Amino acid sequence: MDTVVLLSCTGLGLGALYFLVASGLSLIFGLMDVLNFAHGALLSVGAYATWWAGTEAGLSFWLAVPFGTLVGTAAAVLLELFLIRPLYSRPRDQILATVGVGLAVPALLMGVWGADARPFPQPALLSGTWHVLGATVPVNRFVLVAAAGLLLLALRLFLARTRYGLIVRAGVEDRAMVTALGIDVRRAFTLVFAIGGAAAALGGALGGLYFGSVNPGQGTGLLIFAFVVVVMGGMGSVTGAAVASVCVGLVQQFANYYTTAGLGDLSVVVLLAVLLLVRPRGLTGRLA
Amino acid sequence: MHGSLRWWPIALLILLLVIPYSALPVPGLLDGPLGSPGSLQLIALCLLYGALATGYDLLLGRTGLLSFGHALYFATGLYATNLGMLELGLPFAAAAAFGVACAVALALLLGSVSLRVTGIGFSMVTLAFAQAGSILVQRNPGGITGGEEGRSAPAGRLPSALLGIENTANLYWIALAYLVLTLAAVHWAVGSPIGRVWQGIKENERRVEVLGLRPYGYKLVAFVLAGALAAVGGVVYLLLTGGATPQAATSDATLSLLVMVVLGGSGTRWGPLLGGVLYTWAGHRLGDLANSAAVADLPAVLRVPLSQPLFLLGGLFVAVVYLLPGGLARLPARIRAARSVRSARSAGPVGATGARPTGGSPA
Amino acid sequence: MPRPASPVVATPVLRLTGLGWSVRGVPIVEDVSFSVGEGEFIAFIGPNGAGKTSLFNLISGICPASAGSLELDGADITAESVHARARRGLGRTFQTSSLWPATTVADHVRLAAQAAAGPRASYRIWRRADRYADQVAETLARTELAHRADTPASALSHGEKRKLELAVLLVSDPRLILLDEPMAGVSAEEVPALTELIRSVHRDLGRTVLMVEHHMDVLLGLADRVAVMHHGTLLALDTPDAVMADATVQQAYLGEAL
Amino acid sequence: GTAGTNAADGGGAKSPVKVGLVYSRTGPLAAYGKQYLEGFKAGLSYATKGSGAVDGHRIEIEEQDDAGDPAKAVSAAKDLIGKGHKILAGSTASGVALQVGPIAAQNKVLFISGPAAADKVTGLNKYTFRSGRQSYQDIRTAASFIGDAKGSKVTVLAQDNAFGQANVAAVKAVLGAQGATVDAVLAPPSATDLTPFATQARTAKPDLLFVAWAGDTSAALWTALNQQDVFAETKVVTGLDLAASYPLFGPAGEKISFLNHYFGGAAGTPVEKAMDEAVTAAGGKSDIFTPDGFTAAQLIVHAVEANHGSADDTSALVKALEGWSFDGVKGRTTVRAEDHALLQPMFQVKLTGNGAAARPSVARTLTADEVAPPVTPMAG
Amino acid sequence: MPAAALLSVRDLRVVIDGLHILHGVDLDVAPTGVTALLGRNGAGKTTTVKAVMGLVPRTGSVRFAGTELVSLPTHLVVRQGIGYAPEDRGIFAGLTVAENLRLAERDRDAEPAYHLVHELFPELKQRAGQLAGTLSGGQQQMVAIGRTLLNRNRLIIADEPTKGLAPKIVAEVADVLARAAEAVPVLLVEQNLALVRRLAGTCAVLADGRTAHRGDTAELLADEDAARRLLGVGGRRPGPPAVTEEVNP
Ligand SMILES: Nc1ncnc2c1ncn2[C@@H]1O[C@H](COP(=O)(O)OP(=O)(O)OP(=O)(O)O)[C@@H](O)[C@H]1O
Ligand SMILES: Nc1ncnc2c1ncn2[C@@H]1O[C@H](COP(=O)(O)OP(=O)(O)OP(=O)(O)O)[C@@H](O)[C@H]1O
Ligand SMILES: [Mg+2]
Ligand SMILES: [Mg+2]
Repeated sequence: MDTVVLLSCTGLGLGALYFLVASGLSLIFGLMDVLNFAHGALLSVGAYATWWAGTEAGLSFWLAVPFGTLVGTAAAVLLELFLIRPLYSRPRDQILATVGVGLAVPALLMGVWGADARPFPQPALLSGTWHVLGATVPVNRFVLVAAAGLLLLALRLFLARTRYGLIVRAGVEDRAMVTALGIDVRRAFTLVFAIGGAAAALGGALGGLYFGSVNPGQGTGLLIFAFVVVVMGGMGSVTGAAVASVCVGLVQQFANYYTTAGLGDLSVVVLLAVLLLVRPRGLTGRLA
Repeated sequence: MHGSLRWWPIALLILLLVIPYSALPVPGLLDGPLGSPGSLQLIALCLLYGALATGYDLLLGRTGLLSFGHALYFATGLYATNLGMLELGLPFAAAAAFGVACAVALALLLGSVSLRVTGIGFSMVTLAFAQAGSILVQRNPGGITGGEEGRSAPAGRLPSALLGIENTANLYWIALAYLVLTLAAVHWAVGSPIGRVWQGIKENERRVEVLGLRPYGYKLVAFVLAGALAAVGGVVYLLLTGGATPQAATSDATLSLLVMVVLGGSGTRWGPLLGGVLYTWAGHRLGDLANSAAVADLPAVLRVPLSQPLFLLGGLFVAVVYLLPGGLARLPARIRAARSVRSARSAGPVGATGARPTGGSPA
Repeated sequence: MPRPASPVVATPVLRLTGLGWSVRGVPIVEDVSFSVGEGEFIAFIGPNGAGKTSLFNLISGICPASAGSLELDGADITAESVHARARRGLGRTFQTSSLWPATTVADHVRLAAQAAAGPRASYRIWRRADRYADQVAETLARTELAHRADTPASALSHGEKRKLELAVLLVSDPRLILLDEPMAGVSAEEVPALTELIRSVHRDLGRTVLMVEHHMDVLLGLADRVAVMHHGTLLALDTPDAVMADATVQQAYLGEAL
Repeated sequence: GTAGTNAADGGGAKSPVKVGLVYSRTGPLAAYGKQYLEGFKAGLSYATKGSGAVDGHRIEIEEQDDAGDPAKAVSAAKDLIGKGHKILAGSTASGVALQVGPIAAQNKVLFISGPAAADKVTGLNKYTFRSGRQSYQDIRTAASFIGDAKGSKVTVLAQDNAFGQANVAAVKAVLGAQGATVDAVLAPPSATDLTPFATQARTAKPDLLFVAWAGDTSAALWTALNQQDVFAETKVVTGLDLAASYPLFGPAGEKISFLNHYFGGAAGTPVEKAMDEAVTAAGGKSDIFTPDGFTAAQLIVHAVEANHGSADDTSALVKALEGWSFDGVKGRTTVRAEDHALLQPMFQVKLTGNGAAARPSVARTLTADEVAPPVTPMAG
Repeated sequence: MPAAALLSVRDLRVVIDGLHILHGVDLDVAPTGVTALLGRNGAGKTTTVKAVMGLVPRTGSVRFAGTELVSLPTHLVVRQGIGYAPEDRGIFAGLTVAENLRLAERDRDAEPAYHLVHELFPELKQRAGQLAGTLSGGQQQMVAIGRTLLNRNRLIIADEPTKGLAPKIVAEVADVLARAAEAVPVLLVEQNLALVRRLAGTCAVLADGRTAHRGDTAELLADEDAARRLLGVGGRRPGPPAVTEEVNP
């Protein structure tokens, strides 16, 4: 019993981490049609900035996380301004440029801070455990779940309450026509990219909490699961990504534990393949 | 001018044929003289990847299929051949045939499943299958793949003409033969009736259906053919590196193929080859640049990034995408176009004020 | 040339029985039944959104029928795929021209000829693709596109694209031809030539043609019968004169002349 | 003695000995590669008494980066061999060592593997030696933590990959043979949430929990083990890696019993002192794999010395090394003739202090014989 | 007449990918009523309109109510008060009808004129939730015109608004334009000469990227020779290539 509780709680925590990583990716992909391979790099930037602020610069953890998120957002804005924006008429090249950034940024981090994992600052408040129905669950899993929930809420509000979602979706179809309606579409795109980057950086910062350390390849390592989640959720539906994250987290956690060879990631991969073959448009059935 | 252009592939082939007999030093490009084992090994790897990229472009540039799992078939050829020798005790030739057959069977199976979805769904299903393969190899089932350490090829089962430094030239010939085989296969297929259907599928799949052709079958042929070519590449790779290591199966390997194709120019005749050669060469030589004394003397802001080969590679790639749309292969055409515009401009009237459009191309 | 007032449908090429299509419960095409005789020319008119294009999509298999059935030459094709129907000799054009932008005019026709030779012919990877030269030349000459043979489709003018669509259609020599607004966007000066081309396909080659068109003067000169669609149903199917005289048609479709 | 003075006289004239180093200068193991190189340079200077030459033959080093990729390593090795190098050394990663070894054998050149720990490198072939320890020596050091294994219960917590599987097998072989019951908790290498595996390890209630863990999730693992209170009832043993990793153990660090290949200052030998001075002078710091580079240089210089400054006859080089026993950084070190295992002392270590303040200290030094791996038959 | 022009275009030139498409277009739009822009297929009408909107790179002078537009980006051109219904309708296929309209709301201070749009095109109200891409061609055209009527514009530019419409709808659109033109001047690009005759007071005719004629519409259409020469009605001649066609079925 307590094993099941533990697996459920930690599975949810893992799902929350996946959602933190995937939400920005999903937003950018769903609205802007850019499959952002540099998303892992943004995660790493957020994680390293938080780590740097929390250790080298001596800020408290509660200041370091906003700082890291801010740096990640700035990186995303720069990425959009200097790489994505000039390539809007060449969507495939956009993807490829992000592949290049995804290669270069981790290498740069490795060059500056070395390849080895660095211990991540852990505030005392979050390093304990809670006892839930006989299971000892680390507190930070609950923090992740709460952060993911808040992020989901915030993104949904942004999409529903502002015109930006609409503008960007229209802009992907036909940028010129959006400007011909008197809208400065570039600003909207930059904003969406910045929000995606902020989500990624927050994911990176909280991922550091989860792993207890940061290393240059961490973001890229999570990226593949983020892709899986985005596709399963239905290509850019943020809510779909949330549902898929929880599914993937739970399935992976249970399969890792109960199958002898630890088939967690294999089962996720099989899940994806089967889902796409049965429902080619993903869980929520948005455009494929 | 065009007459001479038509002959350059043959000239290139002749050049490639004389390389092992040449002791020409090419400082900067290569570490040793042309015919030295180290250079031959590097050139052979370049040719191998040029051929692999050419085969991959059969999917990407010719049929419009963005597969993220091509490395799976390369790795299958590599591992199955090696295991054929190690576990089944087959002689090399039989093991190679076994390896390619395994990859073809796998491509047939997985291709027929993944081609049931289109667009980004197809990309993701292929990625998923390749990821499963990669995990399996790393997991070392039954101890046969050797996990992350891989397994080296059994020297006893390889023909002695392929062993030892003094025989590097023979490996080079094999890589060259593989390249010629791939180029011939791809160009022949593209020029055949099925190649025309592929082009139709790439540009407008529904339109092909309306003509009475079912795209699925033709795409499957492309998928299996590309898979088979990749598998042969895996066999050549086994000979060149003397072992099978899991790096070959990762999604990064497919991503590199993608980068190569784009670098050179997807859908063009020579672009993928060019891209593969350049990427591989840069991957090996940028390390030397990164470690060179010139870099070591730079201030830290420059030295730290420049001493990371992957940073240089990533940066280079971004630059190419940014500055050379359509890849290197389209560069001459672009230069020509730019020149004609300039001459047209200088002849025609010049407007006083210019304004850039805010949107991309008008819809 | 005198036309029969009410053509006898001796051997129906196409027979629709109660055909319908709805999207999420909303009917788009409803209970359409009629037969098309060999060599007949039927023009479809109707207000925008009446379901003309949707009906063509149903016939060519691009949309699956949600009710009723469809026979081509007596065989039930309701459940068949787009390519299977095409192989039975059903060819169509699209309302917005649908071509391969980077492919040359000659290659368009060549691929269509290759496809017409059956799906096997296209699998022959060991052959060269530059066959069917006679067919290609003949078709390009007929559609007056010979001088554009090596031009990629994206560089054609609108009228030429329309012609190329017809060329692709003609080379495979379909039994039944569906044309969706072939004159849309074609300038006044090119209309007569295109009309003539369609007429020759119908009259000289004896092909069965269904055509959607808003240019009344064009279709009145071509059609044996005119079908009027409205709100997804078939309002009338009769001789041109009778349809034009119909008060409902006047009111629902033509409106008062400018 | 006299050989050294001769070298100084005619140094320039005699043909140099070319040594190729293929190691990770970049890539995931770059930190190990750096230590190795620093150690190698120190060792070369130590063994040649600062002359950099043997019998007047300069030892020329050419470095090549493999970035941890075996394919790159093979290309680099072939390049070096093609340029006439008769001696190769390096291999930071096991995958590299296992691929370069056969190349060396095919071309009959001497290959001295570096930090790569895989047991398979021992006895790989006649031309392959190693300058570091191997996993089996780690395991025997771990085994030394339970005095009498008979009847005790041992659990191995490892990742389900080649490294983890090899450790499980080795523990079974060593402690199982001594009468302990050995079982394993294997986690998928890609698993990021390790809490359930920590509980599994706790509920197994072993007398000794041996943790064989490599890679980026180690911080998560130690946090999980600490949070699930595994240390209260069980003795936990694991390997102590490079200095940069000490903080990753977090608060658990002081509760763990470490087996250790080497840390800066562990051995207290005169050779270590020489190494440390040279490395510090060059701006480095001795760490876990510095001795591997140092030892490699010692082995090379000895083999070349035995052949009077020539590296042309590889068989003679091999013969010179087989069975050679010498004073190494860690103490008395022997190249076992049968399979080229490098017999060397190992350490039991404690960490004191937390996070960045964690410092290791030697609890016990195990002699080379106490931790010697079993003899493997030479493969080829 | 030209002195009081609302929009006056002088020596407008456009080069795309090295191709000279416009070689000097002059055009005046009267401050009231409908001004027609005529010409054969490929004459450059659409390009002229796009150049005015800033959708293609251009040189020359475009003055709108005293403001020079040629260096402004498109969204600022539009914010001068120009409503634009493009030739291929510019519908966002993946958005619903309501979202298409909502996107066009521009004025912060004034209520968008939904009542007007819904009165003219009741269909759009019924189909508010439908994806615009699944609308029939004519319905899409209604959305495109509806968008220009939503805001208080000072000029409406409509590029072939009746293309692909049923005759009855054509007549209705003509009414809409006539009514709109009572309040807002309209620049109309059109092939349908009957419509032009009914609506447009003045017109400009383009040929091969240049202005070939400017003047009174009725006069031009009455002069059969000029009409044939300038508009090609009756004559036969292969048209120049048009590259902007979409290719999806
Ligand atoms: N996939 C779909 N989902 C929902 N409604 C659809 C879909 N496809 C078509 N419709 C609706 O069906 C009706 C018929 O459309 P269709 O394109 O067949 O009209 P049409 O008669 O060809 O009109 P036009 O002459 O304007 O081209 C329209 O109201 C359209 O909005
Ligand atoms: N983006 C482009 N690239 C190349 N050529 C273009 C481009 N846009 C337009 N043209 C060419 O410029 C010429 C003028 O085109 P435009 O669309 O302005 O004509 P139009 O008068 O609107 O014709 P239509 O009546 O067919 O709509 C045509 O020959 C067309 O092929
Ligand atoms: Mg229609
Ligand atoms: Mg136009």
